[in-house]
Amino acid sequence: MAISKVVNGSIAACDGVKSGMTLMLGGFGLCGIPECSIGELVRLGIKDLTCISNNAGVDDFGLGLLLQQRQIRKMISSYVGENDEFERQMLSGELEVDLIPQGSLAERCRAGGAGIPAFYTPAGFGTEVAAGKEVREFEGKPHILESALTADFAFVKAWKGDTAGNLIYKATARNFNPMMAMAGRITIAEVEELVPEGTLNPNEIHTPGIFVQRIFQGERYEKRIEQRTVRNRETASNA
Amino acid sequence: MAISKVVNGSIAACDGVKSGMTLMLGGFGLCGIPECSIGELVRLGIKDLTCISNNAGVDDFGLGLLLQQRQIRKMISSYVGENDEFERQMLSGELEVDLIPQGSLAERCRAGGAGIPAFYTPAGFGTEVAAGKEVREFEGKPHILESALTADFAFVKAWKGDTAGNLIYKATARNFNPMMAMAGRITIAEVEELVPEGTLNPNEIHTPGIFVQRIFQGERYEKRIEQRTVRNRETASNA
Amino acid sequence: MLDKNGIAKRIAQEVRAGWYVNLGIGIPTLVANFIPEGMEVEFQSENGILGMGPFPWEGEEDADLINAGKQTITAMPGAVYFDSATSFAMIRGQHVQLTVLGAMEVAQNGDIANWKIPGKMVKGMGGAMDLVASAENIIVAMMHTNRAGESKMLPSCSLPLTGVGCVRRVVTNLAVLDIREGAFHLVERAPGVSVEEIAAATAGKLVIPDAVPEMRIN
Amino acid sequence: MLDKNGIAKRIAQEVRAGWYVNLGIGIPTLVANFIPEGMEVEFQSENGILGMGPFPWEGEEDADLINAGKQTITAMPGAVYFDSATSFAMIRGQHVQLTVLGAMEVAQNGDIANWKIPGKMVKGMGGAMDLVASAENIIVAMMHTNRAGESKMLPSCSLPLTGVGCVRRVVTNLAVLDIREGAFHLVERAPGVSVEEIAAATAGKLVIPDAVPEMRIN
Repeated sequence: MAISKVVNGSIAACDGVKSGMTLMLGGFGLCGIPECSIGELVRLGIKDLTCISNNAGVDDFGLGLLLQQRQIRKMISSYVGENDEFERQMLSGELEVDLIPQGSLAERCRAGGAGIPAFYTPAGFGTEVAAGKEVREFEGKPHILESALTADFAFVKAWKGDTAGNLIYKATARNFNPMMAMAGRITIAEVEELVPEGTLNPNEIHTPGIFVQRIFQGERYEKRIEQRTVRNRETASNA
Repeated sequence: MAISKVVNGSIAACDGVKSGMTLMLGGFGLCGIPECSIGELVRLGIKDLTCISNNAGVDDFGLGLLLQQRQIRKMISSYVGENDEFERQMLSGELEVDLIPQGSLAERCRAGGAGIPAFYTPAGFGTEVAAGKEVREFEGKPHILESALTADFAFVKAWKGDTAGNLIYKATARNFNPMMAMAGRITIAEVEELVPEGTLNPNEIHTPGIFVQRIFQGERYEKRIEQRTVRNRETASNA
Repeated sequence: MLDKNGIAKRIAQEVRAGWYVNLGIGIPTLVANFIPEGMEVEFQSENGILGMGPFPWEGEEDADLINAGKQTITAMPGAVYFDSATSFAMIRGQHVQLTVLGAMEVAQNGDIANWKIPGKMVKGMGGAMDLVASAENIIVAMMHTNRAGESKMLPSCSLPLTGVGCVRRVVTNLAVLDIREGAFHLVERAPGVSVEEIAAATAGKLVIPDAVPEMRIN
Repeated sequence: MLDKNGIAKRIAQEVRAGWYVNLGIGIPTLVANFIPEGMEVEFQSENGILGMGPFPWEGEEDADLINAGKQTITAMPGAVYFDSATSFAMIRGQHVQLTVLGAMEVAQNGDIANWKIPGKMVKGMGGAMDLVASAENIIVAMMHTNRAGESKMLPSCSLPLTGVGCVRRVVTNLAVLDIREGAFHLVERAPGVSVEEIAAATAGKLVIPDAVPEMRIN
């Protein structure tokens, strides 16, 4: 029997999150982002945050909401397009940006959670990403040394979760969430459906509850779609 | 649509496996080992194998069968007890043994499959495992550099698999199988139940088919239990 | 001369049955439309899916199912979802047989620049640096020249690099070119395009064999 | 003096609600039997389960469900299975709050030796080196002396090390001792055991406070 990690909504979940902290936020684009926690971070009005997230949301959704309130001092991401306010703050120097290859970002989060302080990767060798980093050849191929990332708080979003913090993600909403869950000193999971411990099949759990310190069932998920691309049944020539 | 990876049984699966090769074999103890493939390796009679496997089986089951035929030149494992023939060959110098901490073994296999040539770990610092390895401090704590492991062929055992090579393991029979599936240049999966592509839930697959080159449904699984520990209903004082 | 679909059609001819293929945003995405019926190919999108299918029917979009371009997609039978660390394990570990991506510049030594223009807003490299640093088989899909008419096939890249010495083949609106031994080697001409036109549009060192067949695009 | 169950009972008193605990083979395994009814503790077994339960009822053994000692086990409600890389990510990443393991020797600087005796068959370290190198909170459970009556609490280990400077607390048949500042600090005496007996059985530097309470074992 695991202790219950359930907290009463996003306000209780974000207890202790303070200005100046480093936060990880799961999601790719707007897919699988911790909507409810982001809403609470906006309400808290904390500032000078370092946010580790693959993307920075759009102007009026996701991390864009924190950017609008100028709560973020530094972003650590792989791709930050689709966000005018981001661009303005970055060009004006208000916002510091550390761009990292997507695979290195994912692996650095996993390393942070897995007690691996650093690893070698070929990604970014010979580019400005390699500036100041150790280069070493393995089997004749140059690699650069990348270090682990951790965070004071990690915010992840799952499809289903149980009271012990075990999580199951849906489809490509999984993305960065499992690694960030590992890398948070305190990891807060919001889920669409919270179920009792013992309900989930132990073979099917993506994030073991040991990585999760607080869990709550989110409300009113918008799950906004960034690029709605469809086939039209009438005009489809081949299906 | 993925191409079918299905081969007609263990004989076809082991096509190309030759003396002198490096093989990975999934399983922990006798749990989750590729029984049918091991049977075929015995039948093939190939020699001078380097076997990467967490354990070495018992005298008359698992890798012990290959040891009895003196087919293994070198074992790379974390724990090799419970095997008299192993002990005899090791003490006589016939068998070379490289003992690796279990977590480092798992991570080195994953690294091999993930294109990470090396990583730092605290495990083994200050012990003979660290001999000849680079030591580096991260945040004041010493770590040693460990390199990736790969294999000519990896043999894994899953519970269910589909024709595209997607695999689902059962309970703790998962163990080393997913990482070894990643690290084999050719990975051969044997499964208890082979199902058509599209049958498995894409959220529940543990090993994506991209890591598997050949798959077959095994026959007559013995699934021997190494340590049968039970509670007796009659004598149980508390339940 | 080829249009974007023509480039995609030509690249589709490079794909073999059983391959796992990663297609970048733009022209590369179109390649999926020209894989021959019945050829068993699986598309990887690096945000976490193997077995990516076409766009959903109107009304069937799922916010939890997108590709690396953040577009709503579908999953084919036999698809599988995974996290981003596993996704890039596939890429870095060379389990993906073909990567097709766009570029701003390609150099005769195989360098590629496709993520940053100094002085302009930098959006980030996404997964491009991981892809080019790892893939054994990289095809660049792009126009031979930029909008100002300047060659994108250069002696060396002027823009910040995405990867070094990694591009093996380039398919443009004008030609198919292989990169080896520090030069572009002309392999095929686009329909109706002369060797002279290709030479004029290629700033880097170009090796022209005696015979340069025209592409077969149906 | 305590027997093996007594040592396990005393260690069980160290466990707090909400902890994830890894128990090694031997005496440590017995600790699970003495966790107070209703206390929410999850047991990790490093081959790939969180939420390990007791042995199965006779006839209900599952070859696919074993612990790190290769014994058939059961899974508690809320259990989860994972691969060995993830399992050691939990351990190395310090997500496990308590590790209990046995030892052949413990030194006054916290070194531990528990995997190899020169000249004897070496079976391997299994997960022990990962566990001791990573855990913040390591308790060693062992007899105070070996079968020859020699102390296992030493100035320095004579056997090949499993880990350096990592042991914080030792619970033996004679005493509870903490390790800090290069010495064993006597914390509690086992029932009926005198400070003199403990001192006689401890070869390493032993710091004895003015008052050494007797353990409360019920």
